[in-house]
Amino acid sequence: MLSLIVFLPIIAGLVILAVPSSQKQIIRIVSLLAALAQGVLAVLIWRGYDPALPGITAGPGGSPLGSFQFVEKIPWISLHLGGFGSLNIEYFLGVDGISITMVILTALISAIGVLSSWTIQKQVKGYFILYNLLASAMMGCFVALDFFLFYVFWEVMLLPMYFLIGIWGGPNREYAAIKFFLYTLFGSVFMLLVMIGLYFSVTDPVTGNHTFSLVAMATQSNYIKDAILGPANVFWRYVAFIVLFIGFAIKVPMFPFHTWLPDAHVEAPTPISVILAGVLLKLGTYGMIRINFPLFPEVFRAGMYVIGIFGAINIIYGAFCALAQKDLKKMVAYSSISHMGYVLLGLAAGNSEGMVGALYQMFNHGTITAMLFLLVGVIYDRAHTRQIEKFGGLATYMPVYAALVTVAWFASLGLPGLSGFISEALVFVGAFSSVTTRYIAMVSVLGIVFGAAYLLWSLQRMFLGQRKPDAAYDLVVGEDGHEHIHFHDWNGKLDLDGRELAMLVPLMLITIFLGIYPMPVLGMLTTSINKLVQVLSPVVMSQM
Amino acid sequence: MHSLIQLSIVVLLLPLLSFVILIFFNRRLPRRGDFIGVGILGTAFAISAYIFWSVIVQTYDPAFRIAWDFTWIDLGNVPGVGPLQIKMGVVIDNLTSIMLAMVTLISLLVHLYSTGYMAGDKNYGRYFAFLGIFTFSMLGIVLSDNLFSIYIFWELVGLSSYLLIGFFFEKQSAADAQKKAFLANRVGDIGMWLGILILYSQFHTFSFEQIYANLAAGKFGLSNGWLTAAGILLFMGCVGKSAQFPLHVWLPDAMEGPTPVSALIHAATMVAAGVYFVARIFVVLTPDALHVIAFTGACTAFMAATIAITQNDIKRVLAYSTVSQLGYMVLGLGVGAYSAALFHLVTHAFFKACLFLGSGAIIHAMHHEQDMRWMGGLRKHMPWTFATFTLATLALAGLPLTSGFMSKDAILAGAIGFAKTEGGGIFYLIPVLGFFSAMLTAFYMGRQIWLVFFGESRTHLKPAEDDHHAAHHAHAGHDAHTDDHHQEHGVHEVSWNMRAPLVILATLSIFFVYSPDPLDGGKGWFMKMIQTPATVVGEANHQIGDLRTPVSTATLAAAVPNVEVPAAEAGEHAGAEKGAHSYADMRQAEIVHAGHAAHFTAIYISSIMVLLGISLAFIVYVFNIIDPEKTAIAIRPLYLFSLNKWYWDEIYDATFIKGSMLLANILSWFDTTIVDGIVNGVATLVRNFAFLNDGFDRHVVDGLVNFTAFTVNTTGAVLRKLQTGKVQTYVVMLLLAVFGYFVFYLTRLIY
Amino acid sequence: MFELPSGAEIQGIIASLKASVGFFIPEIYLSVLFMLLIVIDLVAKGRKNNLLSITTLLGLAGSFFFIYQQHALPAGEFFFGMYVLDEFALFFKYFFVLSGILAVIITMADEQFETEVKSIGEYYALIIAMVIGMIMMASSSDLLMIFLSMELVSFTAYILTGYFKRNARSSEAALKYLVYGAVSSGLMVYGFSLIYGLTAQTNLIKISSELATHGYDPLVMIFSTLLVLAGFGYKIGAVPFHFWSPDVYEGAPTPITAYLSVASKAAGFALLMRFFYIAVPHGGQPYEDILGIDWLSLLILLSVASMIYGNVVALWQKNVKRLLAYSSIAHAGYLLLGIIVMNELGTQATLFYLLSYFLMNFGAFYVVILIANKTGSENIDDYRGLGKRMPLAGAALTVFLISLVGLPPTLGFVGKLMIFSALIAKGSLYMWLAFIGIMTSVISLYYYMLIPLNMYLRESRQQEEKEISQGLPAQIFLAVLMILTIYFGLFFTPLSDFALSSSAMFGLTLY
Amino acid sequence: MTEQLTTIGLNHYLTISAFLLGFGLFAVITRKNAIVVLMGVELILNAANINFLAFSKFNGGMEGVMFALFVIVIAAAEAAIALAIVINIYKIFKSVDVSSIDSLKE
Repeated sequence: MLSLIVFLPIIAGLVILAVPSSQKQIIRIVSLLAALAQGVLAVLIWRGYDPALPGITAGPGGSPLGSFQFVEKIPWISLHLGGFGSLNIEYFLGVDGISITMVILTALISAIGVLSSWTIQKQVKGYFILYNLLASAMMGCFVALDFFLFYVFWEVMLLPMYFLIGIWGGPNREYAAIKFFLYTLFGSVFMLLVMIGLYFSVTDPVTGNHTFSLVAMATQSNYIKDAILGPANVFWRYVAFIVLFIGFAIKVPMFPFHTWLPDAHVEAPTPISVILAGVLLKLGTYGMIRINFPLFPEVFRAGMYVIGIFGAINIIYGAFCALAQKDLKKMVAYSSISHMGYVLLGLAAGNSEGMVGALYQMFNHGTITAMLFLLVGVIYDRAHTRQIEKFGGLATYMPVYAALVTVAWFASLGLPGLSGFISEALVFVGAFSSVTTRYIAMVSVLGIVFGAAYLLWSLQRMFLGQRKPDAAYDLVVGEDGHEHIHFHDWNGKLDLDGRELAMLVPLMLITIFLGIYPMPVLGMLTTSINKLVQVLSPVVMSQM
Repeated sequence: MHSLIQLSIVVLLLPLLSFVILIFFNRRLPRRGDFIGVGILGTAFAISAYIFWSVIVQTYDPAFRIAWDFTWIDLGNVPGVGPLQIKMGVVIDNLTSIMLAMVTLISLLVHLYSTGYMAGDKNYGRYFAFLGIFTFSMLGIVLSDNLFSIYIFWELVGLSSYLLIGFFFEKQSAADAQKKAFLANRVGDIGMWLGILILYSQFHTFSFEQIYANLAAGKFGLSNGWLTAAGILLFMGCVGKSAQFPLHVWLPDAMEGPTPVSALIHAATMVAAGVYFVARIFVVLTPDALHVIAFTGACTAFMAATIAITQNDIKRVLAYSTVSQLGYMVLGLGVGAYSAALFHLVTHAFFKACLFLGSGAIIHAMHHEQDMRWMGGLRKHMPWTFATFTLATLALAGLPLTSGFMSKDAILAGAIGFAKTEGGGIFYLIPVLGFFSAMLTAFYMGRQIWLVFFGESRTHLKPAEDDHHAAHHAHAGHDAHTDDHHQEHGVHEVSWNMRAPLVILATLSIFFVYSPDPLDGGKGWFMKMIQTPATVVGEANHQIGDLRTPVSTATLAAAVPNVEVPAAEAGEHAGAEKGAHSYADMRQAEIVHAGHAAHFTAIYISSIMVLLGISLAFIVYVFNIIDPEKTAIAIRPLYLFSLNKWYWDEIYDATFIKGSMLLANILSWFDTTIVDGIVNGVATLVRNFAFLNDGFDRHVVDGLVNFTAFTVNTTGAVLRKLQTGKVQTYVVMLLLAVFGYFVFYLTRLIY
Repeated sequence: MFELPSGAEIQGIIASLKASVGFFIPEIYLSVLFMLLIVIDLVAKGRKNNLLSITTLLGLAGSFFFIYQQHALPAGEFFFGMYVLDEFALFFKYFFVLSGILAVIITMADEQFETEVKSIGEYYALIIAMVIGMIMMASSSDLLMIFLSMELVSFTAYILTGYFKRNARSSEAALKYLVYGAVSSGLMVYGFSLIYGLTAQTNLIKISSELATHGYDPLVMIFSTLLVLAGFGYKIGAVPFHFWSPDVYEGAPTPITAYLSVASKAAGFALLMRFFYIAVPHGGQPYEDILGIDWLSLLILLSVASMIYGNVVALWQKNVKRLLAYSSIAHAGYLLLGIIVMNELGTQATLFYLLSYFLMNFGAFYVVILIANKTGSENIDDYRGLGKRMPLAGAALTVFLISLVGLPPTLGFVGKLMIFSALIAKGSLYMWLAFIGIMTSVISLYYYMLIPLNMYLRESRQQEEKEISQGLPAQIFLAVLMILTIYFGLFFTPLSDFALSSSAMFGLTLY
Repeated sequence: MTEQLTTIGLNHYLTISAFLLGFGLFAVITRKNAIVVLMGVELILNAANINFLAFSKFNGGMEGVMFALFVIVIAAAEAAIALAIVINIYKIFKSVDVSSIDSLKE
């Protein structure tokens, strides 16, 4: 099941490989079908998921079964190392509360992305092959429970992304692409060292061999005491934690490492921005939850405070930067930096409320930001500019668009009744309840105001008031005597057309529904999160 | 589930229904579906009237309270806390049922009124949809039984106010105003949110009941300072919503919205929500917090009143008077005159709504002329409006026989009592400010009445092409109101559907609705049904130390010996006995007692003040004994100070707005320049190495975004110079390498 | 002063010679092949057909048979300790024959040969000769044998480098190669002479025992070792003995560049490992020898310098061949990491890395040749927009480059993985080396990606966008290489087991 | 005293060979003419030879002699190849100045 959902896009990619590149429509349809099938599978997995099982660590008897679900565990590579026994790598997939939501999100966003890729005209074949490769890799990262496998998927994501930004991107795409590639690679290569170190430090309780299994690694008792990353080796454990954390923080992106994001977003085509903001950023925080924290709980507890501070910096710093942007897409990019800050803050809280909030925020940010980028893409398609001051008074002429934008914007600023609010609220509840991050939370609350500030300000400048004299569109008086606007060289529907609605409305419904009744998602999370909090809590540590 | 609960939920959801219907289908419906809005609100009002009747009239019990809740979010078995749920629920007690009736009634009237006022607007249907969602969220606040849901609806109210203020979003001023309103509210909200968090972090629940119970049981883990902070922070929410100083600035600007909206949201209901909220959390407020609240209220009341006297825009005068009156209510809560404050809330809601709708009628009739200087003599043309407006004005000014008189005097009495109890001194400032504001109120209302209704029409005096007037063309353009000739002959009485609300509201601002005795609201049903709850923060109450023994209100009455206890109070006590779920503390007892004692003092002083105010207005505007222009010039600084609203807008703009924009620009500069790898610096640095300019590739620099780029490049550039292409140099290198290591090894061998 | 051997002794000598020949069959076979090619060239002079190349291929392929048979033979030394046969040597025999085959194949693909050279005859013969030489390098256990085999390789390499006689760059490369090679091998011989002087032995194993038992003057020892290292370092092209390689790699015919960068480098490593594992005296711990000469720091210096230098300087290259030359320097550094670890795992990692390097580097050069055939240029700027015009080649090249960077799911990644595993398993002391390796591989990403960047992200200057078609065999070969690179990247068990089984070295006592 | 003059010790050989090595390297580094450079290489090899012979004389055993023989052979072969290449160079560059042939660089 999980293998299928992971490799469907790649299969689609191979099919596309066979299609002559002139058959653009077929190519699109093939990948759309793949994405939809992925969605169906995601729904099946969701229905079949039993929220009672915690995940995170191994179940009874050290085996993943009974704790993880939809487990697929096949020996993949087993080779002899001279004098070091054997290197065992497993093809090990499985989901728990942490990954299931991300799986669903990924399936959803991938499908949306395919729809939004319809407008791509240049080298369609290559585009969709890379796109499907990317989709597979993302999905794989979320379901992989073997560190090696995870790492493979993780790295496989980079290259397609590089090309998708670099070939189909904006004017400054080369720079953005290579920057993205180098930045993320810089983060991930060190992960490789940590991975190896962990391998030599952990033994599988069942087989007794060294193992890459994240499940085994999440149980501190499986560590060899004086191995390089064993409990005795405090210094290297800290180093490893920091290295891993930076690796993931670059993906998040966390404050000092975030500068690749605005460039990448501004240059990337709309669907790629959607994928990037919707799924890729989550991989950073997911990695932290899945790998970084449970493997080094004591370091995590020592570092909660720092992580929280970085979260607060992200929130406020991102908000301020967004406030200053003139390019709408750049503003949205910074807004997602700000919003990922909430995730970091929630994680730093280290209690259930905070972590649930963080994960829920990951999900919501996925849907909401996807919406934002799609909406930005809509106006960019029409006006070929994203400069905020090039618009004004759009609400009069594009009411549906304006309405959707309003909903999305308010969702992004955390209005109650829309999903973003609940996650942010939970994050704050958690962060404030934990003594460690209480004061950080009190500072971060400012983010709420400034978040509202930049969103409302851009809303006002673009949609309210009158048309600006140097706007990117002309006013023409239609035959019915009313004023209409006309974009230069845009002959499509002025307001949203069917495809765009098909992309936006589902996201919007999800946002509203989850804002009113969050349990469908939260219900899957809570058991695992409570388990995770237990793993991270000192009580468990004292047992090892 | 109690039947009233079911009904209340229906009431809550009906307006939402109307919102959903209208937002999606208004263009398909006849008359853009306004009848749906009105009809649904009518139903809602009918139901809440029934609730009101069965709660207040049938079960005549001060302690009446029924609640129901359900699990909204289930966080499972949280380590360290145990099973943790976040619940949502509704509570119905006297206050709720009164508020329900009030909100739905005013909302209904505004709906009705709007069918006339907004007729022909191109977004007519959307307007009613927005009214619907506002009513929904307002009712949500009223019904909530826990802090979290209150916060949710709080924000939703903010949203709907945002939407309605910016209803004429083509107007730049409107767009600005709506943003300002939302942001100002958010500032208050984060305070409120932090307050909520403080309480939650201790008890892991949002429910009022459980929080109060835990507090009463002394389970609060943090210091009393935190508790006071929690109180003040929660109060910040009220500061935002109820436009208290220093966050009052948004309310006057909010008058950019349609006038009925101003009546509904910015006079009667939403701004009252703050006061309502403070009343809800009254029991967790420590004395220090209450002092802060009292002073805030006093300052607000006074400041707004001083501003109101010089405003020329008819709606702005009313706006500032609203701020001022809200100040009264907050003051009342602060001083512990709990019932009085809420009483004033209700009375004020009616007469202020009446005033706004009246002004709306005037503006409507004057073709969107809002400047009082160009009105005058309207009483002949608009008798109904004149009558109702005047009645409401008297209520606002607080003349006897009006509702306003009773409520305001109750508050002032409480203030005096409070000052006495707190041992005088600085605390007397509060009643003093209160009384002074009362005088100012009387003055500016008198001024308004006179300028608008009396004298001769001054429309012709209006300077041609006044920018103020031009600003309204945009709005006027959307009003397909039939007659379009701009002279006073066009002025005529408004149609029935706008007149009826005026009449109803005016009626509701007469004393007998509330109390048989025109001089004492305390005898009325309201004051009896709404009683001061006992605080639950005893151990945080420095005045009563660790007094934790339950004291029923009967002993409280016993502690009120000398002044004649009105007969009705016995019944009040009986009711209190029944609902003796709470225990009082001495401080409350003393304040209430002193309040009763000061009852008549308050009446005398305030009546004098009011008369002073009115007579002053007469002196100035009727008998022209004092010429306002001359006076204005004489005391120009003061005049300007008041005219420019104490320059708050300017101050905020200069400090917060400019400041944060500056910070934002600095940070984004920092982001693109410094954080982004000092890319520019590196680039220039590297370019300065002229000798390695050949094949310099900026991507290398920008690509490895940090100093590594720099070092990597330069080293690369330098190293590659070793590759001279001369084979003999290579050999030399080889020898040097060998020799170098040899020497290195030698040194190591020696030392 | 020398007494002549008695008859009995001569009998014994002859007997052992006869015995030894049995261990020597593949080399003999290849030598026969070598001569056969010359004869065929004489016979088939002037006729333009692939007769020679086909024979070479078949011949080389045939040699597998004989090499395979040697698995049956016991590991041991023969020809009076001149020469050994062990798994280690066999590994390299396969390796070199395979690389010979690949060299021939890509030579056939290179169209430059038609224009540059009249007769291709001795070219293949020389390739065979080089194969023989390298095989002997990998198997020799005596200083003399080492010297001879190295010179055999070097001479053939000089000639092949200068094979385009009328091409200035080729000739210049040959000259530089010659001078540099001659000097460093001369120094190496001098070092040999000193070692001989110290130990009176030329056999590695005897040397080791001699040094271990009698001790030595550390000064002379380090001096001679440095000189020897100069010779080896020149073969593996490690900093600071690398200077010849960029020029030679750029100037030489591309197939030879590929061949040198893979095969002769590998041969150098074979030699290095054999020499340092066997000849250098070991105390209890590796490299903790009797008088505390730390070879470790010496090799670490080499490898770190190579990794940093190679990658950093490569950032500036505009010529793809030259870029790959620098990258090969860097890879020498990574390979040295494996040797530094100095245990079975390290050896395994090194051998594995050699295999991966073999695949991806040949692949890269093959694509370079294909592109050069069409565009006639090796400058990165001329690669603009080729991705659209040569989709398969572009994709393949990207895969090979990614593998060279060391990103999954390619073979190069596994190679790096094993090297770093060896380092980390060795202990935290070696973590820093791993850090450096990682850092430099990040840097390497940049210049490797320059090529796909030009191929895909930039539009070609000339506007004709028609696809350039390579021949079908070329495409198939390319696809095979690419798929292998990815396949072994995902399922690398056979390769690594092969490497492990091959890490057994005769006379090696350290593990 | 006198014995030391008459008997030639190992050191003498080694000194000579060291000098030869030095000269050889000097020639390789400084001379412009390719032929002279190659002669320098020959000097280096011969320095090694002297070492081998001396060592084999003083250590006993024939390995040194063998080595020397092979080195001579190799040197001859090297010379042959070198000359071929140099001639080719001369044909192309019309000069055998080693230091001037540096078109491949950086």
